[in-house]
Amino acid sequence: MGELIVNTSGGAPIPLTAYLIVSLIMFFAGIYGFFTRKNLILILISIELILNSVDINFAAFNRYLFPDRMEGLFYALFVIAISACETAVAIAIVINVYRKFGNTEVDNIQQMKN
Amino acid sequence: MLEQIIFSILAIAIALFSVLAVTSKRIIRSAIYLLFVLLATAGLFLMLNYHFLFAVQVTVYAGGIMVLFIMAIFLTHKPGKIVERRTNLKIISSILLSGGGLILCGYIILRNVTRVYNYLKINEINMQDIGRAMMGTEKYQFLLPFEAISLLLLACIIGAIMIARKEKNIETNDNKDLDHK
Amino acid sequence: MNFLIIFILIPVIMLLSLFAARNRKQILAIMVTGSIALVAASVYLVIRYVTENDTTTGTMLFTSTHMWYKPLNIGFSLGVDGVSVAMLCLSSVIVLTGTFISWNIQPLTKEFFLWFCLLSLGVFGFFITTDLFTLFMFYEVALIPMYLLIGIWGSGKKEYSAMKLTLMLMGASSLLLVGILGIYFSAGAVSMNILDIANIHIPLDKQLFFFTLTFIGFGVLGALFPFHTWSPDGHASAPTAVSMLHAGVLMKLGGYGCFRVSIYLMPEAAEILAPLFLVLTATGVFYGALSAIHQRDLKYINAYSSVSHCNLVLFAILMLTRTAMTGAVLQMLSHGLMTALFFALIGTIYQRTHTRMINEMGGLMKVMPFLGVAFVIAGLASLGLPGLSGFVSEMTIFIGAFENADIFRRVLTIIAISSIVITAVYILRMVGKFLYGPIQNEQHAALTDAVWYEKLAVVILIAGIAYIGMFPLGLSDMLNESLSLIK
Amino acid sequence: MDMDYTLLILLLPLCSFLFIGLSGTKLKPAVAGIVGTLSLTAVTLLSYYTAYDYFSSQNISGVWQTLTPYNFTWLHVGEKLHIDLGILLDPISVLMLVVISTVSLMVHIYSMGYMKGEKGFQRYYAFLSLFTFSMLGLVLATNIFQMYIFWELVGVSSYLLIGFYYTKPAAVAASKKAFIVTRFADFFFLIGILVLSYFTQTFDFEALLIGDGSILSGAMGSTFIGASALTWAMALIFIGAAGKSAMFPLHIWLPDAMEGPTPVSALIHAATMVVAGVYLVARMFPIYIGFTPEVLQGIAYGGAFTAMFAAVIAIVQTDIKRVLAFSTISQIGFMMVALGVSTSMQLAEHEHGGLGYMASMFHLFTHAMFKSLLFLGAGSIIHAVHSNEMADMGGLRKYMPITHITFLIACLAIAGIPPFSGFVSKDEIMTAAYGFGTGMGIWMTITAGLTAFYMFRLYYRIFWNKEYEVHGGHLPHESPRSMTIPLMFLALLTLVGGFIPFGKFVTADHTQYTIHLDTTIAIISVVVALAAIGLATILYRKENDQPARLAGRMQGLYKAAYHRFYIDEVYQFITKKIIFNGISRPFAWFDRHVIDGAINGLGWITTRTSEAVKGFQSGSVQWYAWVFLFATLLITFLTILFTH
Repeated sequence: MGELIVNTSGGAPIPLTAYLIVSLIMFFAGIYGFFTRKNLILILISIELILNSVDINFAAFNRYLFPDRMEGLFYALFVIAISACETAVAIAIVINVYRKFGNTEVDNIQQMKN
Repeated sequence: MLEQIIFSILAIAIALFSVLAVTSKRIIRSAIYLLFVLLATAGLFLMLNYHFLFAVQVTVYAGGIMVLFIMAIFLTHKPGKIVERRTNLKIISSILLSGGGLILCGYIILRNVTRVYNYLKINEINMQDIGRAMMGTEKYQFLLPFEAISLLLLACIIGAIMIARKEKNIETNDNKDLDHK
Repeated sequence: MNFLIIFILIPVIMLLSLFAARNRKQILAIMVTGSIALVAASVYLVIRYVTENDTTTGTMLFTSTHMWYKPLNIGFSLGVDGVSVAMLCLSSVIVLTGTFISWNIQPLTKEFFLWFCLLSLGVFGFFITTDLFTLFMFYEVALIPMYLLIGIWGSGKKEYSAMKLTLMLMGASSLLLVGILGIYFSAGAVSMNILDIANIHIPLDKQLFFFTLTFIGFGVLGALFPFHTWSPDGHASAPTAVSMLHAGVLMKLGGYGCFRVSIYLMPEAAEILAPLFLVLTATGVFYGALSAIHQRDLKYINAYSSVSHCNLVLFAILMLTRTAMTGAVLQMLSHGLMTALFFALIGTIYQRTHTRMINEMGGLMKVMPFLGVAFVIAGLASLGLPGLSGFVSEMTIFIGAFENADIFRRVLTIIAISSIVITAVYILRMVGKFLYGPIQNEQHAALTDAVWYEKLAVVILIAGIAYIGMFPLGLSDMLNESLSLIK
Repeated sequence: MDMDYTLLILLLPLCSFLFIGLSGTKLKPAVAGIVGTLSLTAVTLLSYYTAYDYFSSQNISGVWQTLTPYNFTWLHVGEKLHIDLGILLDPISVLMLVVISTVSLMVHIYSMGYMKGEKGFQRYYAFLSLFTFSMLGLVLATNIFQMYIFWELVGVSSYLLIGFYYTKPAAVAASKKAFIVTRFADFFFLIGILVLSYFTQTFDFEALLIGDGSILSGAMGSTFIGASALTWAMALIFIGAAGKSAMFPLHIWLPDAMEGPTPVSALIHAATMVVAGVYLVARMFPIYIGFTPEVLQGIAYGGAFTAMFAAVIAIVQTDIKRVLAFSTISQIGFMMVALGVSTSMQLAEHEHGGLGYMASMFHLFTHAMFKSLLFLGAGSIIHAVHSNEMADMGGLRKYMPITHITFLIACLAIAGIPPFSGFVSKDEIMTAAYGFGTGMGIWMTITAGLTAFYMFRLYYRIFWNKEYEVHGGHLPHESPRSMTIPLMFLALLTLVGGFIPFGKFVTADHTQYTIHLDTTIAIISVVVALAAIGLATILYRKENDQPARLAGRMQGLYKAAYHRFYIDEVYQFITKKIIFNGISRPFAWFDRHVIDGAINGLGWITTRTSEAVKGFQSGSVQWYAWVFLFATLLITFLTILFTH
């Protein structure tokens, strides 16, 4: 686990573990949604949950482990940006699928033809 | 003490709404629950003293992306429609798997993470620092990823437009195909 | 340049010129010339072998090695002893007669002969090489064309049979590959050449394992009971020439391989595991013969008969005495000629009657005396009439098997001997049903006897059978000397 | 010492076989016949000359020498063992030479007339030559394996000749049966040879038979299930002999073999091939008598039973060839008995020691002559009336005088009436049998009486009894010259054969000894024979209902004997029901369904598995993700599990 960093602050009000647990719950909720949902939009929502939980981790790790740097912050930023892109494209696709099949079920597009 | 209370509220909100977001039967509710989760996350960022991140989260996520979602839902769904569900087998297996994952990862976290953090009370990171870090080309500066992201963003915008654009001819053909079926 | 390479060169040249051939005449000319050249080459080989062979040591002659894959020490090693010389002669004779028998093959004549040539290339390569991997490679070369030859030019449920045959033999060759690599590595990985490995003592525990693998691997091709089921279906569906080559030569690859690889390289394991496989092979001898009694299709009868005879080959090899092994090789030759003759005759008769069911035919002796007489001769050879090859080989095997003094082997030998009675039963039943008696089908009365090319093929084969049967001394001694390597 | 011309005796028939066989139908039928007959004539003359040469020159101080003019190695099998082909001359092989060539020549000549116009005439002569060659090779064998080789060849030529009328299903079935039954016996013969040769490391007769028997000590020493290996070997070899010689219960092929042309029956199934078994036992006699007398005793009992058994069946058969066939079986039984009863006597004493052996060989000789005469006579009759059934005959003496007279001579000979040859040889057998034990003697006397009875029943039913009724539009007439000359020649031999001083030539220990008749036994035999003939005369000379009444009174026995005691049915049951349906069919089924089914099942499982696995690659990303996560978690879990 690398070198052991001593907790010098004399006790943070909220432990890092708490953040991680929160993000973990969010992450697996997203995973669950990704597995069980049939609707493309709902799958997207699940993915957003997953991404968001990662953001929390980035920020929390940055804050707790390397407070004098900003990588976590920036990666969280980038993730947000990328998720925005992804959502835009995905929703475009969803709308297209909707036009083709009349609904947004993921089962329709199992086969990448027609 | 106050911080802990706020954190607890936020944490409970996140946990609750994420689960609701993925289990709700109505799609619009899922979206709204997602919005709550995103906002709560923003709250967490605030607690971590990342104000800029908080702002981005609220504007881009809760503002931009959610609007996109809601628009898409309105475009493709009748309001109040109940979404179809997977078969029980799939749901159960997914519950087991994600539950198992949760337990496993939780175990790892609880076992390993407690001893290694270091929390420093620092002031709010001011915008100049962020701007410099983002626009600089030196060590710990992020111009290149920033530019890459912006290019990506551009590509996505164009792509989204291309995909969502209506192509008259093809569409009619496809509709015919559908009719046949 | 090793002179043995000619056995690979001729088929290759035949292949190339077949590509260029325009019409049937040219194709046949190429095939006949090529196969006569092969026969000539094997005759020349016999002469050179006999003159140069040192009868006391019985070592391999004309050896040479040309490394072609250094990391695994795979070499193109050549070399022959009496056994391979005999097998080469057999193969060339069968290729020649097979060509005559498939004189009128339709459709896709050119393609048929192309694959046929490739098949014989594999067979010849197999017999002249002494490198484990090259041996295996040629074995595969011989197997693959089989699928197409049966699948395209076969009859009956040919796709099923071709698939079954290929899959079973492929499965066997996977065992074989493991076995070969195992031998190579457990021998210390210095050379893939059999002659070199033979000087190295392989640890016994490894011998036991790899003996089983290679013996079963080759045994499947040699119709080892209970892995023989590809044989009846495969033979029944295959076109005549392919049946001939397959039963006549390809199945001998199994016996030859068992003896050249399994027994030669791992004699101790052979000693230990022989009882197990002896039980299987003795069962196979008895069982194949009994199953043949009940068949109605001529090809099935002969296929089961082949199972019985080929198991006898393996049985004799496992007896691990020189006499029995000589008998095994004689049996390979004898069975090769005999079964090729059978299939040739069945094929020519089938071409005329369009049925192979013995109960739908009868009295054909009157209609086609030449084929009938030839069939009776083949039958008599099969049931071991003195003066024909079957007797010589069977007797050598039985006497050789009896050299082992233990009751277990004796009892198995007696079981194997009992097959001569059963063989008589099914051969005579078959001959009696479809050649003798009154003519069953009126349409058959108008059929014609064999034409010249069929007659030629049949006569060549009968001559071979009679030669071995009447003057076995030279051949048997040649084989016996070569087998001094083994024991 | 030379006598190397004997090689020609083997080569001539072989060449004529190859010549006639290979030229096939290109040869004119008559030419084929003449070629065959000429070569056989040469062989016969050579055989006679050999006999003359041998018996005039090869006697050194009263002991007949054993010669091997030729012997070359045919095949090496093992370190010491080798199979030779060669020629061995000693009294019995020379005797057999004469018998075979004489009968064969007669049959060749006879067939010129009998088979005239038959389709496949050339083939017939080719087969005859092949048979003669094989038979001669058998008797001249220098070693037991050569004997086995020619033994098999004889079997095949017999198969080919029985099945000569191959379009007749009955003939095909009979030939098949003959071959398979004898093959079955040969199986034991072969095992016997293997056992014997394993211990002695030689096949050679000279090495085996001449000497003090030290070579057999290995076989004597090792035992298997209570008997020595030698006993086993000799018993197994005898089974082979019993198969060829149609001993009970392996006799079933012989009556059926009568489906072949009649001259063939005369040659193979009366005079030569069927006595091969007797010859074999005689050949191995020194071992039998010296080391395994128990087997020889068994042979005696087997022979005695067969003799009586076949005689009883012969009484009620109505097919004349079958009567003769059973008569043959019975007579071979006599020969076997004669060999078998030698056990009770010391070999050293000439008075008895060689008696059984000599009697057997003598009877073999005389029987060959009169039995082939009977068969050829029967052939002549069948030729005339076109039927084998007694019911279609009767009163033929007027139409066929030569056949009648010769047939009568043969009947008298087989019945044992002096001075015909059969009387002398049979009397020697009787003497030997009484020497063995009174029970055996009486048993054989009764059998001899039965023989006289059924032969005269046959004789009267053919030539006397009722008047001939014309069936086919023409009256029967005497056969052509080519057929009657052999009859007369054989009749002559039958008349004088008994006067040959046989003991001078053929004895067990190759020394000479003089035959003398035991008057008491001779008188008993003749009286019994005459009584039996008298009974037959009463019953069958004129057509009457007495035989039928007699049959009615002993209905059970009559029916059983008529159906040959149902032995064929038993075999039929064993082969058809048990072996064919009970064993072979399940085997075939097992192969198709279990073994092949296992292979196909393997294929089916593979297909099924791939069907099932195919679902994994559904194209559903969610499913892929599920598997991905599952695997990741699993690996993580395992890592944790094993690192802590």
